[in-house]
Parts: sequence; structure tokens; C-alpha cells
Amino acid sequence: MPKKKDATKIVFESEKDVPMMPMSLGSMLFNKTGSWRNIRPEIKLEECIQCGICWKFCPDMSIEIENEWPVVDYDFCKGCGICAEECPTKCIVMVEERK
Amino acid sequence: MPKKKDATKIVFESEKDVPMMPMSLGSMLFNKTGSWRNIRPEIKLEECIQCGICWKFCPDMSIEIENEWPVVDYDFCKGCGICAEECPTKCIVMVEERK
Amino acid sequence: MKKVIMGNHALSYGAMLARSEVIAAYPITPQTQVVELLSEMCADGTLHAKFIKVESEHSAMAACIGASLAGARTFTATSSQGLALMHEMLHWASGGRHPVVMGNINRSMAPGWSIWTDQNDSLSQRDTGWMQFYCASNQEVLDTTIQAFKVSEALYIPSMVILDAFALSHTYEVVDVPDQAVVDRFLPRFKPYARVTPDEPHAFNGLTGPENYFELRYKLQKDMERGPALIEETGLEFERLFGRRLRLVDDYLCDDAEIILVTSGTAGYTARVAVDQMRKAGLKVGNLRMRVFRPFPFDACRRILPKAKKIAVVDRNISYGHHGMFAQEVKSALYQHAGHPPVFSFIAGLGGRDITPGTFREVVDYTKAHETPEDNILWIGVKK
Amino acid sequence: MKKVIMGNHALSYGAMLARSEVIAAYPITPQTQVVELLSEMCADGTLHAKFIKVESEHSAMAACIGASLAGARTFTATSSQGLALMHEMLHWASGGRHPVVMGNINRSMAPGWSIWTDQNDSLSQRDTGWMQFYCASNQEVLDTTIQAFKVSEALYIPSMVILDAFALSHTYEVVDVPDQAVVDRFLPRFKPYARVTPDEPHAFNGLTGPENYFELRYKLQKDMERGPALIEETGLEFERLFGRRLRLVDDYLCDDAEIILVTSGTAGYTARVAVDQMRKAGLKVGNLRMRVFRPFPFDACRRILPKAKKIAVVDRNISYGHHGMFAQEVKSALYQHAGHPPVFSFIAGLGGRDITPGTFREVVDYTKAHETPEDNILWIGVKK
Amino acid sequence: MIEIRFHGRGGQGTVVASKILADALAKEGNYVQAYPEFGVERRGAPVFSFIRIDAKPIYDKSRIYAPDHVVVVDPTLVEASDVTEGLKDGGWIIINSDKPPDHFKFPAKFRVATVNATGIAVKHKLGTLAAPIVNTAVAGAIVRLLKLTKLESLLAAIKEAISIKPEDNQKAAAEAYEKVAAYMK
Amino acid sequence: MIEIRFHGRGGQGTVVASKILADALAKEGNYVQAYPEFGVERRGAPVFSFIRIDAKPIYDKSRIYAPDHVVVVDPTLVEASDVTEGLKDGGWIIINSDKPPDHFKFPAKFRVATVNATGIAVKHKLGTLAAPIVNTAVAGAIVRLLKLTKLESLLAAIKEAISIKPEDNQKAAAEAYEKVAAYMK
Amino acid sequence: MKKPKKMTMTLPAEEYVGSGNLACQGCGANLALRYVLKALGLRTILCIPACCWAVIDGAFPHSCVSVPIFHCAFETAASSATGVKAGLEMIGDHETTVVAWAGDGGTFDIGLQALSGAAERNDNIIYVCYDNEAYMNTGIQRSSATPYGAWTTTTPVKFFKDQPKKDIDAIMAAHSIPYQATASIAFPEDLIKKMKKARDIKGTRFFHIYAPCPTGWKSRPEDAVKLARMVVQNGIFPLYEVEHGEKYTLNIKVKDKKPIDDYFKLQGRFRHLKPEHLQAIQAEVDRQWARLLKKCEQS
Amino acid sequence: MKKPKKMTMTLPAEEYVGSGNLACQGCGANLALRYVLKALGLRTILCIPACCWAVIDGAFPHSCVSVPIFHCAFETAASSATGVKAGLEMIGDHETTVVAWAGDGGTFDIGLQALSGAAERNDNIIYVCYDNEAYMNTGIQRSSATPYGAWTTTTPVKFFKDQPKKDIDAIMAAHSIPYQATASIAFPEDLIKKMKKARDIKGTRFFHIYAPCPTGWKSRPEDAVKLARMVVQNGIFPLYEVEHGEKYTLNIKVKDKKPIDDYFKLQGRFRHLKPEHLQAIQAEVDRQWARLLKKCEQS
Ligand SMILES: Cc1ncc(C[n+]2csc(CCOP(=O)(O)OP(=O)(O)O)c2C)c(N)n1
Ligand SMILES: Cc1ncc(C[n+]2csc(CCOP(=O)(O)OP(=O)(O)O)c2C)c(N)n1
Ligand code: SF4
Ligand code: SF4
Ligand code: SF4
Ligand code: SF4
Ligand code: SF4
Ligand code: SF4
Ligand SMILES: [Mg+2]
Ligand SMILES: [Mg+2]
Repeated sequence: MPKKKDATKIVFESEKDVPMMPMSLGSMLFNKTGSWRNIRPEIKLEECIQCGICWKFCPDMSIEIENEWPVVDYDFCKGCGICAEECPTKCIVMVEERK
Repeated sequence: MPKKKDATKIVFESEKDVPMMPMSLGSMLFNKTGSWRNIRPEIKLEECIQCGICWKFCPDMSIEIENEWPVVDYDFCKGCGICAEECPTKCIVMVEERK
Repeated sequence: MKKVIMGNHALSYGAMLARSEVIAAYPITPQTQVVELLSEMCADGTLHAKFIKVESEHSAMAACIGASLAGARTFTATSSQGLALMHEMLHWASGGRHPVVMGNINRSMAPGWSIWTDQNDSLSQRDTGWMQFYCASNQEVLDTTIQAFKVSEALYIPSMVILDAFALSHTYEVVDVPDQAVVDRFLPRFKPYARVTPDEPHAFNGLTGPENYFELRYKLQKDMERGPALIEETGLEFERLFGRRLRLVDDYLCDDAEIILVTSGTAGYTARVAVDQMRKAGLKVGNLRMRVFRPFPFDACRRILPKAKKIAVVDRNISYGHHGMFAQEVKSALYQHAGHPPVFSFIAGLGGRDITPGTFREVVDYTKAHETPEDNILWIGVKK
Repeated sequence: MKKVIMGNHALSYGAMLARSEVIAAYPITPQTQVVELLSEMCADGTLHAKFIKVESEHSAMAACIGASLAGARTFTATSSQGLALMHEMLHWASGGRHPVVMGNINRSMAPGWSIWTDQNDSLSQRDTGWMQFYCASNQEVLDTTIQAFKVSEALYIPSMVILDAFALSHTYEVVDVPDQAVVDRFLPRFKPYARVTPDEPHAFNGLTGPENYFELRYKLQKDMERGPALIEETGLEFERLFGRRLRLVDDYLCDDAEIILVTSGTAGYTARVAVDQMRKAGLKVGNLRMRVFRPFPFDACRRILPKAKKIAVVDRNISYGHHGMFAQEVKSALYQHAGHPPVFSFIAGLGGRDITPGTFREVVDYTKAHETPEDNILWIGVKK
Repeated sequence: MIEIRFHGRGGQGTVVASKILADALAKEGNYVQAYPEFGVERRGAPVFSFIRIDAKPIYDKSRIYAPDHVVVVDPTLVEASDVTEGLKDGGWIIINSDKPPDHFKFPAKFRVATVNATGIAVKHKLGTLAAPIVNTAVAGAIVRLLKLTKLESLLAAIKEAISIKPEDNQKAAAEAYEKVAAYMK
Repeated sequence: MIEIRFHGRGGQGTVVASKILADALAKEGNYVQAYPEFGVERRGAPVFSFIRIDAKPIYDKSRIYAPDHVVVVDPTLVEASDVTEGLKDGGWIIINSDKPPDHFKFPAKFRVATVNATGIAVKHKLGTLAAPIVNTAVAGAIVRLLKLTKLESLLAAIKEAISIKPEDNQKAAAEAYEKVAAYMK
Repeated sequence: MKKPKKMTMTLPAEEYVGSGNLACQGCGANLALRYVLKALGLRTILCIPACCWAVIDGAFPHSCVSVPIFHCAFETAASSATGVKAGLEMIGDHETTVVAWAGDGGTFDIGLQALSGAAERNDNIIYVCYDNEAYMNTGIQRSSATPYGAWTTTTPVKFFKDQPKKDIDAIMAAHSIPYQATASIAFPEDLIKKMKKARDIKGTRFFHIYAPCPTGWKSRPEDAVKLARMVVQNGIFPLYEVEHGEKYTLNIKVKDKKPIDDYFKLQGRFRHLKPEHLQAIQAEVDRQWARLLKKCEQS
Repeated sequence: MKKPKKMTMTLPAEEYVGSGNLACQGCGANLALRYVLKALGLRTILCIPACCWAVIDGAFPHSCVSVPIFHCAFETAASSATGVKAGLEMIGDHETTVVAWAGDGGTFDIGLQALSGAAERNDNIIYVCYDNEAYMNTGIQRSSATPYGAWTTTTPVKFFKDQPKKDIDAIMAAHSIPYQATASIAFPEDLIKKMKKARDIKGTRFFHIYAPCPTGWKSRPEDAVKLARMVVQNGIFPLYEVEHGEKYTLNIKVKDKKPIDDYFKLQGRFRHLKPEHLQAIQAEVDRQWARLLKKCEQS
């Protein structure tokens, strides 16, 4: 479903472009929810034991796993702090967002 | 509520007589359901033990008790036969309605 | 093949011949025989369909919408209170563009409880975006049901096939039941342009902001406006296959009429009888029976009605605080129009009070006797 | 006492000052603040009422009807889907003559989900026998709520007090909150002519055959027809007590207007701004804001509108398959009328698309430029 | 156009009589309209049903107020109700009864016929003794008396419409058809 | 008529700032109209609110597209969004920030002022450190800068409208009222 | 004639349901209301949704019942009663008992949500469901109270109802309402005793009354009471009460539980069932019966 | 940097809920659907009535979820799903799992009747209720799932909710559906295991998922998972499954049941409660916990 992967917001030019039915044609990836964040998670990988718990509990699919290590996707991370709260080694710290 | 006792069917002459709301003003006693009957209960009082069961189970309040004896009100008795069925001494018989 | 059947069964046969695939319905007098026969047909395999015996009409329409979105042809039937309980879902079916077809037996709205006919139940759904067909005979009920599927599925707009309580629903008439093969030619399988499926995932009917909603609804109206032509067209195709023409309106002796009656439902046929009687008596009266109310047949009305000196609309319904709904819409349709005869707005037969040929003679007597109506509403048959 | 409050709270204050005794309501955006404030008022004793936190709007209206029949003054509030879910019970409230008062926040009907304003929700209830008041300011919301109780209880017909989503419901404005003592003078305790009680047992709303139903409904319409005069009357009494006149329609510069705009709701106030602008530019434009839609103000329309050369109705609603509902009913109201200016039927602002002074300038530009409308519907602001 | 009113009791399926008649008449290209009383039916309570018959399409959908003939399916109704209400002069009053017509006192402007449909039904074991099903017998009598259609059409209609004991029902209809002849002048 | 647009974040209760302003102005017989963005608000997400002020009744119920001034309640929004959209020439851009106005680059046709509402709020212990409540301070600055009303009215309005720590809020408003003066030419 | 000894009357003498009503011959629903009103008396208001009783009562402007009735919409028995009760309270009537009187369809199906809502709020009403196991007023269509195996017009013989009867009593018990009970028209003394008990309890009270329907069950009118007795004695419809959703008490102790066959034989709606069906049903009845006894012991 | 050892992943890796969605920070409902779709995969259709998820998904023409969604009317989650399933069957798709995905309001209140109807018909759908204990999408109004004592905008502090939470699980058990289970977002492995089990069962299946709502509970976003864990460990929301309404199995065995206090302290909606309230609540929790254990033993 290539449509779904499309990260750009769909804006219709005219009613002709609008489908007949109210139906989705694109994903929500254009909506960079990172801008909602007031505090940001930072991972101290040296203390990370790769337990995957942060990934498991991130409500916004914003912990990615890059060659076996957890990486925060700041484009979408809303800064809820669950990862830091749940991290067994407390190696994720929430810091004031410096936008 | 004298209205309720009134046995005559209420027929309105004009919309002026009709109340504003759909509400009852009279009883159903004008409706002589005895005419529905195809079989009629007859009580052989000599065998009656005055147990009151026929009165208890008549769905149409058509067994009346007159000086301690059961009497069928043929104006309304629909002829269901429950009284006869339930009478312990079988002293109620259902006979062909001779209208 | 000719059968003597009741109007409710004419609906069932229509749904069966249309090869309805999902039926979700809830019983209500005077509609029950529709679903009873359909559940028998499903039981004995005459009809290969899923019959969902829902717990309310609201769920009936919800289930029909879901099934329609999944790509199935869906049918239901109801009446009065049941139709009213569906109201929210009626908006849903049209707004979501789900071409459900529903039979509705016209029954007066409670309270007080009434099981007898008038049109307030279906006409108070006139703003929900459904097409509305008013039938006058059991034959028309059956034929219209089949036509409704064709039109609905072409426009992605749901349809209501409407018949009077008892006067049609429980009345046996001779009906020519078309044979399946020919119906299949008229009405091929339902192939929606989009459906809910993992094969091509879409989210349907979701949150729609002010920047898009207007356009979606504009489309709905534009497709509604395609309706009248399409109904005439499919009505002609139907005639070619079955020999019976299905039109927007059924005009009887209107060309030279000085007074044209505007009628609908079974009263629309009874009116013909009155017209014949009055014609014999030398009165130039005609009858325009409106078979379709939504989409409103503007052109037909504007073509036919202005010929008359006076128009007498007989409504078996009322919009409280305004007047009869057919009268109201006929007036607004003719408003801009050149020739612009006075419209007399009569109301008769609410709550199942009988409408007879005499009713129409009374209507015409009044209309003849007055230049213009003395009141917004002229009541016929109220015990004043 | 002056307060800056949102439209939803204006409704709550209205219900509170009217001393509502039973409130049954269910939350829905954008109505929630109405019930939230009312439940607080019940909690802290500001309002002595039973608040029934029902499980659906259908039950909300059912409970209100029951309470009203028991002799209590009842209030509820809802919007869009919730109003639609009540549909069956709306018929019930009017047919049973239960003077419930309800606030409705105009919100577009799903699907797609919309929480933004248009009038299709309330206007698709136009045939249910309720009175309908369309408000343009928070002050009017509060005042109208109080007036609605008075009129409803005099006629035994329920009322809907209607306001636009967000533009009023969530917008803070300065509102003069009248004091209780004076309101009590205007609106004495509810003393129904019949109620359900063992002290005088009646069965209400039961089975009603064709021999009686028609007369009951005739009475309902006749009482509806008493509405306009009564609304003007109570509106004057209200003015004597509170200094604010409540009228059927709010006509602005219509006397010498060549083009009269027909508007309602908040758009009816925005139109005034446009009128002022156009007057400055030398255009003779007026604005008729319809405050009451049911009972339809026939006389007011027939008195004011024919003065104009052209009438431009701007509908924030549509009856699919016909056209805008205000336009439709204005036409039918003027149909019989002598002076008979062309009516232009515009549709704008569906699904919450904003209606601005510019919208009305566009409307007037078109109307000026054309002798008669080129189409049944003239769309403003659709991205074509 | 001929209009007939049936007087029966709830549970007797009076409408079936008119329905069968309709079937039979339709077979010969007639237009028919048959309907029960509009409303609540209760077992034992007096009810009506109606039928309209015509050679051309029937547009009148209003109810029947002045029937050409009436059929009294349940004899007890002759006293219980006014069976002649609205009945046109010269109209037949066809009564299911073992009595001869002159047993019933009616104004001379009406014609009376009786047929012992109950007896016939019982004889052919239709329904139960307590509640015999008399519709087909009644229909047979009507067809003959009013010369509405050929017996064959009626029998054919019965065959199609009646699932339980079609043959016996046909026999009953035929027998009634014969027996009623007596009254035809 | 004056129209002001507020830029804030969901959860900051930006509408409260405009509401308090409205209360204050109403006290002096002004007509006001204050409304939040029409739609779904999410904590942290950028949101607007609006206010209209006039000496005579306000009939325009349409939304505000060309504000006379804008107020940026959350400084991070200066980059995150185009705060000048539709802003009228000569309009004030009032930013909650500890930076001086010239720290922000805007076209010369706009006037810029900053007030450290966050600092003031924190100082008066309004809200939490993580989420200080800056509305009253912001309001103080606006009132002074735009000469909308007397400080007293604002303080009175705060007293009535704010249930938690009314006094501290009043202090915050007053302090902002003073501090912002600097930028007035 | 024998000298009159006193007539035995095991029920209150007063009648509040009048003759001339429109119930069929031998209608169980008719008896059900007759008994309930004998228990509750005149200071009672009935809220009756669409159901046979909406017809039995008679047509405007008539009514066969001596207490006031609010005929309400089909799905609103509970919410209407709640509203009436609230209204009465506000105008100062704290004494009148408000009863929602609905059929099984109006209770198990279309009215369930309103009932559940009232129960959750513990609204101060008595809800009575008279159960004739189908939509009778509309001509015998299946409801979720229709038992497994039964014919109705929407569950034709070829396609008879293949789901068990919805267990409304367990559903209501899950709401932990102060009082609920089952009852049968064959045991009016038990019914009246429990109804009087319920009247004096505050909060939502629920009754489930078994009310045979000769018309819909294709049974003989005279068997109505008999069937209502058999169904208790064979354990298909035990008579018990539940307090606060937990305390179960068996009211009619059945010593030797009867087999179900005779009960089924008397009803046309079951005529098509084969012995194996009946065996299966018997097994399920026994299982449920055991479960109930357990619940009663344990509480 | 340390040489990468394998990252532990106890859940399926695929994501079917996308970022950019409109859920609040720390939304439990968001996690709930994420886990459910990990269990069910792509051949799934969701029927979502009005609820927070109708917004989370995003606005037309966008959607954050990779499986098809039918956004349906508030009260129609079950009936819409039933309809979709029937439609699929008729056009020959017998494989796709149809899921009704509703909040507690759409399940306990306005959608209960449709759910009960589907359960009675044993329609072949999975019904999932994510429970955040109030109407959140409309701004925190009480639902019948709101626990005793909680503040909501319609149960103000002075007048906090004084009815217990409706026991939807007992109600569904009373429907004897083939499978039902409770779950919590703090125990995704358990949730996914049960959801996979349910997928392969035919008939009506019901899930009740505990999904904390920081916005509505006035709790800290980072506590969402913690709260969902505590509520299981203190026995307020035990994780168990029920088969055919009778066979109860406790899935997460809690050895030392924790007191409820900490759980309440973390939530602003309970701030007003006094110690005596908490004691009363604790007592009720213990009682219900005991009842549940008994049910599990006995089956
Ligand atoms: C919304 C709605 N749907 C359907 C009906 C039609 N209806 C009236 S009574 C009834 C059946 C009632 O069944 P039940 O509650 O079991 O009572 P019973 O007739 O068996 O006594 C139905 C389906 C209605 N009145 N309203
Ligand atoms: C008929 C109807 N009534 C009311 C609403 C308004 N409404 C939308 S979502 C919602 C609350 C949903 O609560 P819940 O089901 O618990 O889901 P949540 O929002 O908590 O996720 C309400 C009341 C509606 N959409 N339709
Ligand atoms: S939870 Fe902590 S330890 Fe575990 S993977 Fe994430 S960062 Fe590493
Ligand atoms: S802060 Fe929340 S959203 Fe951001 S990565 Fe951690 S869990 Fe995910
Ligand atoms: S039941 Fe029989 S014995 Fe008993 S009182 Fe009646 S008639 Fe007499
Ligand atoms: S036959 Fe039936 S109605 Fe007549 S008295 Fe006996 S029980 Fe009553
Ligand atoms: S159908 Fe059954 S319940 Fe209804 S009135 Fe007749 S016997 Fe009673
Ligand atoms: S309100 Fe609660 S449930 Fe809804 S999105 Fe926000 S956090 Fe999730
Ligand atoms: Mg029933
Ligand atoms: Mg919720």
C-alpha cells in the first residue's frame, strides 16, 4: 500500500480531487509530533542492557532499533517519558527540550 | 375515578371533544368479550369445594364470587378453559357455545 | 409468472430477485411479513443470503451499512418507529455513500400508538440523503425494489421503497413476478468502487475537517441531481425487459386539466378513480402521482403542473408548524416558474383515516369554488 | 449581572434560571460544557434538580418525557449524532404534548466525523413537531432558553434552542445574566393540565385508531399555529422585564432594501456586518435573520420579504435531492403571495467551513448580477 | 366491479377464503384485491375480510363500504352483528349454516343463500371438530352462486394455495359448489 | 475593533489568557469575543486562541484571519510556526521570552516586545517548574502595551476568574505590566 | 344448594386489571399484570413500552387498568420509568411505585441498554419483564428470550432457533442490583410475596415473570397455567431471588424434578424437534439446574 | 561502543500503528491497539466507533493505521462488525478477522445492546473494549466504567461517582460466549498470547483492555504503563480469561497482592478521596478478588 507510506500531507485542489467517499489516502507521517515535546528522552547507551523495554512500551513507535541499539526518533517522540520511567537501568533521562 | 367505571364506549362528536393528549377517559367494560367465546364454562356447584382456584387463575376476571360461590360472568368470559383445566374437582365443564 | 401476493411479499420477492446478499432486519407491524418470507427463503435456500436477526432497527441499519461497505448487496425493511430509530444511521448510509435498499411501510408515528398508514414516518426522513420511491400497487413495489438497487448502486446513494400500511402491505393483488434470468440481466452483481478490505486498506468515514467536508457533501448532492434522469433511463430499460415503465411521476389526464391533483402512494391510485368519475361529470381534472420524492422531480413538476389553472396537493402527512410536505416542495419547485398556478394544500388521511374517491371530489369541489386557498392548510375529513 | 461566558454556559444558565427540575443528558462535543456546568450546579446546590446521567441520548429524551409527564420541568442538551439518535423520541415528545426544552449545538452530521457547525442536524428534525429557535449570540441563547420554556408550556409543544458549534458554543461573550426573582415572575412553576399520577389515573399515549388519531394531530398543528403570536407576545413581556425584545425574526434595514438576505444562526449576525459594509458602498441590502424556524413565521416573511426586488437565502444546510431548507420554505411561504420577488438559494458553510462578511458580499454580487438564479442551488465556497 | 365482504371470527382465517377466491379469479385474467380487516385480530372476536373483483385494473385502494354481496362464514354472527350494513340492494347474503335460507329474516331487497360449509368441512375432516376449516367450502359456494369463475379454476387455486390436505379441500369446495346451486334462480 | 491572536501549546490553557483579558475589558463596558481554536487540542501541540474587542456590539462571528496583534505565549513557537501570518502592518508581536525583542528577527513593519512571563510565573510559583502558568503575566503585558484597559480592571478580573492563588496571579500580572513598559514608544 | 362455607382466597381480592381487555383467550401476560397489581395496589404507575400489553390495555380513550399508565416507546421502559420517578420526586410524590412493564423483546433485546443503564445508576424503579419468549405483538418473531429449538415466524422449522435463551437473570445479577426474582403465573402467591418484598426495597428491582402465550406457542389456551407450572417443576424456569447479585435463594423447592418432555409436547412451536434434540435440551437443563443449586448453597 | 549483543524483543516486530498519530503523550489506548494488531496482523478490519481512537487515527484523507478501518457510529461497534463480517462472507472472504474496537463508553453504555445482541447470536467477531474509565474523547465525562470515587467533569468532586464500575466481564460471561479475556497494556505478552488464541476461535470473542489515560486521569504521562501494572498487582483489574462463560483462568498470578493506595495517589481524579473511602474501596477489591479466585478454582 504505497499510499500509506507517503509522508506528505494530502491537500486537495478542488472537489474534483476529493474522492466520493470519506476514505483515507495517506498516512499520518507528515504530522511530526516531535514538535509537541516539552521534555526529550536521551539514552545513555553505555548503560543500556538492550532489554527492549523502551521499544516495547513506547506508545508512539518512536524508539527504533538500529543494529541492536535503541534510538529515539525525535521527529515523532512526544516526550511522554514512559521509556525513561520503564527503563530498568534508568539509562534514559528526560531533559528540558531545547528547541 | 368514576370515569373508569363507565361501561359505555366513548365516541367523540368532534375534534373539540378530543382531549389535547392521547389519554384514557373510560374503561374497557363496554367491550363484551363474551362474544369471542366458542366454548363456555359451566360450574356444577354441587361438586364445588370453594377452593377459589378458578377465581385465582381466570385471566379475565370473569369468575366472580357471589356469597361464597364461584359464578361465571358470561359477558366477559372468553372461554379459555383455564378454570375447568385447573379445577381440582373438575366440576367446571366446557360446553359448545350455543349463541 | 402471475401470483396473488400481499404488498409485503412483493417487497420480499423484489429483494430475493435482486439477489440481496445480506439482510438485517427487525420486526414491526405492518412490516413483519417481509422479513418472515425472507427468512423462509433463506431457510429453504431460495435465497442465498445472510439474514442477521438484529436486536433493533438501529443495529439493522448499522449492519447493512457494514455489509454494504464490505461489498455485499444489502436489504432491510421497517416502518414508523423502526425507521425513526434508524434516523442517525440513515444519515450515515447516505453520507458514507452506502447503497443500501430499504422497504418502508408507511405507518403513523406514535404517540398515540397507531399501526395505520400515513407518510410522516418516511417524509420526516426527507433530509437524510436517501432516495424515496412511493408505490401505489404491489406490482410497483416489486418492480421498484429491483430498480432501486440499480439506481442506488450507480449513484452510491441508498433508497427507500415505500408502501402504505395495510392498503398495500396486507392487501393481496395480482403481481407479475419476473423471472430471475431477466432480472439478472437488468441488475448485475454489485461491484463497488471502494470497499473495506485488507487487500487495499483505507480508513472510511473518519474525522473530516472543514477543509474537506463541504466538497464531500457537494458530491452527494451532485449525484442526487443525476438521479431523475437515471431513474427515467433505468425505467425505460426496465420496460424493454419487463414491459412495465417506471417513471418519476405518473401523470393521468393532465394535459388538458384545469385542476391537477398532486398525490402519492395508494391515494394516488384512488385519485385516478375520482378523476374518471369527475371527467364523466364534465370536470377537467387530472392527477399527478409522484412516484419519486427524493431526488425531487423538479423538471417533471415544472413541465406538467403549470399547464393547469389550479393545483390541488393532497398530503397524507404534515410538517407541524409548516404544512403538507408535498405541497411545500411543489410550491418551492414552481416558485421561480413562469406560469404559476395557485397551489391548494390539502391534508387528509392522517393516522390511517381512509382516503376515498369522495375525498378527492371534496378536494376538487373546494378548489373549483375558490380562486386561492383560504388557508395554508385545508383539512379534509377532520371531525371539526 | 454581566458575565463573560461561553454559549454552552449561557444554555446552562438559562436552564438554571428556569428552575429546571429534571435534567437527563448525555455528553457530546461540542455540547459537553452545558451538562458539565449543570452537574456542578446540581452538586453545589445552585440548582435544585435531578440530573440523570443516562447511557444514551435516546434514553435522555425518554427520561425527559417521563419526567415531563410526571409534572416536572425538564431540560436536556445535545448535538448532531445525539439529536439524530433521539429522533424517534422527538416525535414522541411532540405527539404526547410534553413541553421538554432542549439545547442543540449545531454540528454537521457524520460521516465523515465532523464536530464543526452546520444546521443539518437540527433542520432534519424540522418535521418532528418541535419548535426551533436559532440563536446568534450568547445573550440570545440564555434569553431564548427562558422564553422557550414559557412558550412550550403554554402550547404543550417541546422546543429546541439552537446554537452554532464553537462560533457560539465555545465562544466567550458578554452576557447579562438576569436575576432569579425577575425570571420567576416571567416564568412561574410548571402546572400541566394533565399528568401521570395515581390521584387521577389515565393511560397516556396508548393505541389510537384511525377514528381519533387525526383529530389529535390536528390539535397539535392548531396549537403550533398559535406559536408565532405567542412568541411575539412573550418576547414583548420579556422586553418589559429585561429590556431585550425577543422576536420571530430580526430584520435589519429591510424596509428600503433591494436585496434582502435571509439568514440564521451566527451567520445571521455576520451578515449584518456585510450589510453595513455594502450599505457604505451604496448597495441597498437588508438582512432578515430568522430566529424562529418552527413554527414557521409565515406572516413575518410575507410582510417583510416582498418589499425587496430580490431575495437571497443563505442556507448552512441542505436537503439532499432538493435544496437549502430555509430557501425551500421561504419560497413555499411566499408562493401564494402577490409581490413575488425571485429567491436565490445559496448554500455555504457546510461542515464548519467559515462564513464571513465576504461570503455575503459574494452572495450579493451574484444576486445583483442575475435577474433570476441560474440553478436551484448556488454554491458558495466549494472548491470547484 | 364486484365487492364482497366476509364476516368471520379471528382464528378462522377468513382472509384465506377471499385469498383463494382471488387466486381462482386471477387465473382467468381478472384483477382482484383481497384484504383483511386493518388492525388487531383476536381469536374468536368478530372480524371482516374483503375482496374486489374486476375485469380491468383496480385503482380504488379505499376500503369497501357498500359491498355487492356479503358472506357470513360464522353463522353466530348473523345475530351478533349487522351483516347487511352497507349491502347493496339485490345483494346476496351467503351464510354458512345448516338451516334453510328462510330460517333467517332479512329485508326482501336482499337474496339469502345458505351452505352447510361446516358440515362439509367436518365430513372431509378439514381442521378439527371444534374448529373446522370452512374456507374452501365457502369459496365453492360463492363461485357457483355469483357465477364468478369456473369450478376448475377454484380447484386449481386450492391445489396451489393449500398445503394441508389439498384434495379434501377440493372435494369440499366441489361439494359446496353443488349443494348451493339450489338457491339460484 | 481590535483583534488579537494568541499562539500557545495545548495544555497551557492559552484560551485562559484571552478569557481573562475579556473579563477585564468587559468590566469597562467593552464588547468582547474570545474563542479557542475550533477543534481537537492535544497537550504540547501548537494551538491558537483569539479575542475581538470593540466599544460597540460585535456582530462578526467569523474567525479572525488578519489580527491587529499577536501574542506568542510559548517562545518555541516563534520558529515552529509563522506567527506573523495575516498580521496587520504595525501590529505588535508580544513574545513570552527572557530575550530582548531584537533577539527576534521580524520584518520592520511589525513591532516586537518581549516579557519574561515564564520567569515571572516561576517567581510567583504559578503552576509547576516544568509547566509554569503564564497566562496572567502575559495578560498584564498585553494590557499595558496595547493600552487596552486599566491594570485595576485586569486585577479585578483575575481575582474573580482565578480560583487557585489569585493574589500571586495578580502580582504576576502587575509585574509584567511594569516590566513590559520598556518597549512602549 | 349447600350452605355456603367460606370461599378460599389465597390472593388479595381487589382487581386492578379490568375485564373487556383485548388479551387473547388464556393469555399469561394478562394474569401476570393482574397478580403484580394485586401486590402493589393503586399507588403504582406503569410504564408500558410496545408489547402485547400495549394492545391488551385497549384503545384511546379507553384503558382496562385502574392504575395510571405511561405507554412509552419500545426501547424505553426503563428510561421512561426513571424519568417518571425523577419527575414525581421533584414535585413531591415520594411514595408512588414506578414500574416498568415490558415483554421479553423489550427487555432482552431492544430495551436492554436502558435497563442496564438504570441498573447501573440503581434508579429507584421496579422493572418487570413478562416473558412469553418471542415478539408476540408483532406476530411471533424470535427474540433472544426464545428458547433453543423453538419455531417462530423468523426461525422457521427448517431453521429453528439454534441459540440458547439469553440468560437475562445472570446479566442482571452481574449488575448487583439490590433485588431480583423470577416468578411464574402458576405460582401467584409466591409472585405476590416477592413483589411486596421488592416494593419496600430502594433502588433497581428486577422481576422476570414466565407468562405463557397460547397464540404464540401454538398451545391450548386452557394449558397456559399448566405450562407455567410444568416449566418450574421440570427446572427449565426455576423460581428464585437474588439479592445484590450474590445471595441466591430458591423460592419453590422442587423435590423430584420432572423430565421436560411433557412440557414440550403441549406446544406446537416445538412439534418439529426430534428426540435427540430433546435429550440435548434435557442435559443442558440439568446442567443449569445444578449450577443454580450450587449458587444457592454457596450464598 | 560495546559490541552489539542481540536486542531482546518479546513482541512481534511489525508495527501496524504508525507514528504521527493524534494520541496524547503517554496514551494507553495507543499502546493497546499497537499490541492488538501485532497479534492479529494485516488481515484484520477494525470497526471503530466514536471514541478517542476516532481522533487518534487522524483526519481525512489520512490514517495512521496500516489495516483497513470502518469508522462507525458510536453505538454500532458490534453491529457494524457483524455487518462487515457477513458482507465479507458473502463475497467470499472467510479469512479476515473483523474487530470491533471501542472505548468503555461505547461498550458499557451506548454500545452495550448491540454487543449483547451480537453475543447472543454468537456473531463471528472479536470485540475489544479499551477501557480508560470515562468518556475521554468528549473531555472526561463519567461512563458506567468509571470507578467508584473518581472525579470526572460530570461527577464533580463534591458529587464524585458513587456507583461502582459496571462489571462488564460478568455481563459478558452471562452471555456464555466462547472466549473472553481481560488484558492490560502493562502486560503486552499476555495480551498478545490471548489475542492470538482468540483469533483462532469461532464466534463472539470479547476483550477488556485496561488503557490508562493521563489526560483524563490527571496522571503523569510517564506513569501510564506503571498504573496499568499496579492495577493488576493490587487486584483491582485482574488478568483472566473465561471460556463459554464458565471456565475461569487467572492468567497473571499475583503472589502478594499490593494495597491500592499507591495506585490512587498517582491519579488526580482521586485526589479528593478520604482515607475512609480508600478503606471501603480496598475492602470491596479484596471481596471481589476472593470471588474471582473462587470462580477460578471451581472451574
Ligand atoms: C423501535 C420499534 N421497533 C419495533 C417495534 C414493533 N414492535 C412492537 S411490539 C414488538 C414486540 C414486542 O415483543 P415483546 O417485548 O416480547 O412483547 P410481547 O409482544 O411478546 O408481549 C415489536 C417488535 C416498535 N414498536 N418500535
Ligand atoms: C450518539 C452519539 N452520542 C454521543 C457522541 C459523542 N461522543 C463521541 S466519543 C464519546 C465518548 C467515548 O467514550 P469511550 O467510548 O469511553 O471512548 P474514549 O473517548 O474514552 O476513548 C462521546 C460521548 C457520539 N459521537 N454519538
Ligand atoms: S529500556 Fe533501557 S536498557 Fe532497555 S533497551 Fe531501552 S534503553 Fe536499553
Ligand atoms: S518519550 Fe514517550 S514517545 Fe518519546 S520515545 Fe519515550 S516513550 Fe516514546
Ligand atoms: S376451582 Fe372448582 S372447586 Fe374450586 S372453587 Fe372453582 S369451581 Fe369450585
Ligand atoms: S373460561 Fe377462561 S375466561 Fe372464562 S371463566 Fe374460565 S378462566 Fe375465565
Ligand atoms: S399474543 Fe400471547 S401474549 Fe399476546 S395477548 Fe395473545 S396470548 Fe397474550
Ligand atoms: S484523552 Fe486519553 S485516551 Fe484519549 S488520546 Fe488522550 S490520552 Fe489517549
Ligand atoms: Mg414477548
Ligand atoms: Mg473511555
